[in-house]
Amino acid sequence: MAKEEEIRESLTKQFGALEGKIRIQRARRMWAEVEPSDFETVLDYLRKSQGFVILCTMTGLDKGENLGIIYHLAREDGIMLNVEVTVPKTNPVIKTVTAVFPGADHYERELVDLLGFKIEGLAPGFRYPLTDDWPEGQYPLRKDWKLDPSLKTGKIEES
Amino acid sequence: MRKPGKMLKLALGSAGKKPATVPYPYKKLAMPDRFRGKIAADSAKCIGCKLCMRDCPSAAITINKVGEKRFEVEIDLGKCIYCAQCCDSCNKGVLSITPEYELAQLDKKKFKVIYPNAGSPEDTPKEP
Amino acid sequence: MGKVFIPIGPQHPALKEPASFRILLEGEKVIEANVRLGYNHRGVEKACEERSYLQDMYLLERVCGICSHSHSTCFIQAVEEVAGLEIPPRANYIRTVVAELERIHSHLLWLGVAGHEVGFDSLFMYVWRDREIVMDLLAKISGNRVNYGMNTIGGVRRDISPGLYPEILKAMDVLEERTKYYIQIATGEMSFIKRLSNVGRLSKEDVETMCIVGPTGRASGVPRDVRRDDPYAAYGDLSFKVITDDHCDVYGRAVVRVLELMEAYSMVRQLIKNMPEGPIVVKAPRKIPAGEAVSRYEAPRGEDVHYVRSNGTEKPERVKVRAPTLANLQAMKKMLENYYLADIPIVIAAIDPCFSCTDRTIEVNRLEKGTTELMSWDALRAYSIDWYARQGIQLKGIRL
Amino acid sequence: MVYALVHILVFPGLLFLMAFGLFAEWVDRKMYARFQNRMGPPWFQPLADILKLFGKESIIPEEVEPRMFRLLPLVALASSLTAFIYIPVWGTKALFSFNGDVIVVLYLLTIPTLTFFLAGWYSLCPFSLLGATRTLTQLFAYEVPLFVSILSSAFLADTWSLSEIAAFYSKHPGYWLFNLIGFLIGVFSLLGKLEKAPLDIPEAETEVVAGSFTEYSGNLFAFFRLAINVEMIVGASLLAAVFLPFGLSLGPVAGFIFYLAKVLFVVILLSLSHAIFARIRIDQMVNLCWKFVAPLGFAQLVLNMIIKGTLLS
Repeated sequence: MAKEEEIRESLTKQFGALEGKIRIQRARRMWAEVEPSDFETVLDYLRKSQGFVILCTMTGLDKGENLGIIYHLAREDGIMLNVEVTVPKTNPVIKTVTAVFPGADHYERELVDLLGFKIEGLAPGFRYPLTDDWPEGQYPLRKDWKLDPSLKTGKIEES
Repeated sequence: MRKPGKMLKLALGSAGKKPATVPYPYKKLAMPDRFRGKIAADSAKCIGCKLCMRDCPSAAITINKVGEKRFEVEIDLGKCIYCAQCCDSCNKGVLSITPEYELAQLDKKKFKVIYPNAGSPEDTPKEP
Repeated sequence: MGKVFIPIGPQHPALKEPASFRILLEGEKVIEANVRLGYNHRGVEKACEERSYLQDMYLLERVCGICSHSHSTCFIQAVEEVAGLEIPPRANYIRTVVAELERIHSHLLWLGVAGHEVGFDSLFMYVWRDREIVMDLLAKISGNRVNYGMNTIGGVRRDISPGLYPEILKAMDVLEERTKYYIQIATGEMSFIKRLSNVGRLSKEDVETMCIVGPTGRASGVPRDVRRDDPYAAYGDLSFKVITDDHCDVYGRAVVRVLELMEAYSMVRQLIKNMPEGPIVVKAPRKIPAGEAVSRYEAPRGEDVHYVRSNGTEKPERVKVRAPTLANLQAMKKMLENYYLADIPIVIAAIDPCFSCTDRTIEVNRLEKGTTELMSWDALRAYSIDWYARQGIQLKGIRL
Repeated sequence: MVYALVHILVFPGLLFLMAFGLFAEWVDRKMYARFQNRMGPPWFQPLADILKLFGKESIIPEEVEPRMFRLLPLVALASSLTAFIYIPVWGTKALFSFNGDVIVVLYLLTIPTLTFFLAGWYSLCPFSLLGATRTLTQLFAYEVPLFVSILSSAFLADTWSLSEIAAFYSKHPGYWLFNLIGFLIGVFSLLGKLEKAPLDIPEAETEVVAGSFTEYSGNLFAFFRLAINVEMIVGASLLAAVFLPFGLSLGPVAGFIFYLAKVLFVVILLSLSHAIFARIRIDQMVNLCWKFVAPLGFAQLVLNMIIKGTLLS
């Protein structure tokens, strides 16, 4: 666990606000909670100085009042740092990371479609994964989302 | 070595050999022992705990109460995904897997199979 | 011929599953390529939140047919980590045996499909004929040819009886010999190589910045392999090479895959030789304690990531699935542009795409019995004409 | 007059050609399957396919010129049928023959390819357009080697008539062996003409769906299928007449059996090359034709000039 401890130490040294917010779950699994204002600099630091060059994926969470994003970052040696950022549901705006990780494009679009995030700086393009005529304001992965009867298009035969 | 026509020998050789394919509806291959086909049920053994219903990933199985401590198993073969989790969940050995796999039907109603519990050992599934 | 816009997909013979590639052509050359995904969105992630962990496992197993064991194992590993379950070593070994057999059948499948995409159907037929050996083996071990249903929370459902060991080893020998022959074909048949080399190039830098995974990345000389970097199941006990290649093109991807086959045979042999004795399953609680975990898994197509968050009930709070194809598709634009139209099928096939894995989540509540009217044929036709018109293609109508 | 009509309509004309075409398609498919260790279709499969197509509705896109769209399949079938009457079947003598019929047959065989191009062009579908352009590009690539190789054989025989070529080679047995390079070029070009793998670039399924035929269905597509089948027979017969002229003087029955064997041999060669090669790309195909196949054809011509100068003078 020496490497994980080292990463924690250098992170807290660099960003004082992260004190006590980094958790080591087991070998090669670390979790961190970062404020939306810092997350860009933290991700940049992690990528450039700590070798977290792989963005495995991004998970969107519905946490009731807030929405969360987990950036699953990994290093070549298998250590994984999951950076969680929380934004209020009323104004779920977050900056894009596509400048740093070009591969994040589809992951961010997925967050926009399914959880209603507003990603600042995301290049225009096709939406993913919902259909082009999906109505505004319907975010299926939110916990309070109910299927609008008008959206049902397929007929399921009574058996 | 790179050259065109590397497969010539194999292709010509195969022409005289027995085909690897089987004319399916006329000749059928044997299923392996553990094959998970149609689920069979012995409703007489059922105690109505409904563990199978709870674990079924596709809600294909229903336990109907037909009398005092008598239950019958109803399986919708159209919904069943043949994972056989119900057979693992059942503590009483009611459900078992059979190697039957040709289950396609033209009529959706025929997918519903009820294993009646009349109390006699000669139970056969009736098809509505 | 001026610039022509052609739609490859959502339905096209080159695609085995729906996805839409909008290609702008000048003559035979691809000027611009855009990818639209989402045709297979089935609401899996949402559905997972409404089902118990055990039901989720079977649901996620059906995210993809070919890498079914990958998804279920990846999910179950995350659940077991949250629940704090220690898996018996034999169960881990059995999982790994099935995982490697699955890799063998997936890579053989890919080799055949690659042959088919460039019109080399004999390779397809022969490879798929020999793939039956490993499919039969999987059927003997698990019961079925795909969707093995081997996993359960806390271990595996079925044991591999020692009586089956000689048969597995013999099958590995036969497959190894056949694979050697296919390596000769794949690296020796001129007309085949001509179609593969210098097509769909992806530089090492692109792979690194776009986080490309699996054989696609390894074919560009990036030695990333979760089995070695972040060992799970029994991979920590195995010795194997991470195959890389520096061709950076479709040919390199083919080479990486056939050489990985050889590694997989040796891995299965090691696993069978060192298979520990003991139980295959530990008892798991129905309610999983609150917590979260991420699990990584090297599926045949690349790294599979599952995230599970539990809230202490029978049902998970959130399940996230990242299939390898989603990561790899982002490089598709780069791989298609400035190549020929004829290269599109093989370049798309070269990442071994699995669109149903990629698009997981439209909520049609299948358990609820909704009755809305079906679209009439005319309405459907009008809709499609309108849809194509919005995409910039004038169909104007087809007389029937 | 009646005799000629029977020849044209029944044997060795229309009916025989169609039946033999379907049979040859079966041989092709069966052998292809056997080369791949499969079982292959039963003997009536091609006939069943054609009958099924005739039973189906023909869909004509609204935007296309319907008369042209309907006419093209018939032109394709008619031109390949016409070409056959100049080819000797059971002996050295063809049904009709004149000095120069080699050229006529070659041009008649080009017409189906042109109709494929026009069919694609008139379909107004992006895939058909691409298929049509590929058809024409490919035509320009393989046509020159084919002409040169066939003409070099005719040059050796010093005649432009197919019947006289056959007569020359039966008078000089063994001379056909000099033309083996030409024969291989002929098989290669026939692959391109029939759009069969590895030269099925214009209708490569995974790339351009069905190329020129994407919009065709029902009986119109069936006519195209028949035209290709007949073209396969005519092309193979042409190669047999020009490059494999042996066993012609054994009388009509033996000659006919020899003829069937020769055509089927060419058909099996076609399916073998289908089995062992991958489809090449259009740019590779053009390169291959102009860099290797055409020079080989000219080499054959030079070889025949030398032979003519030394052995026949």
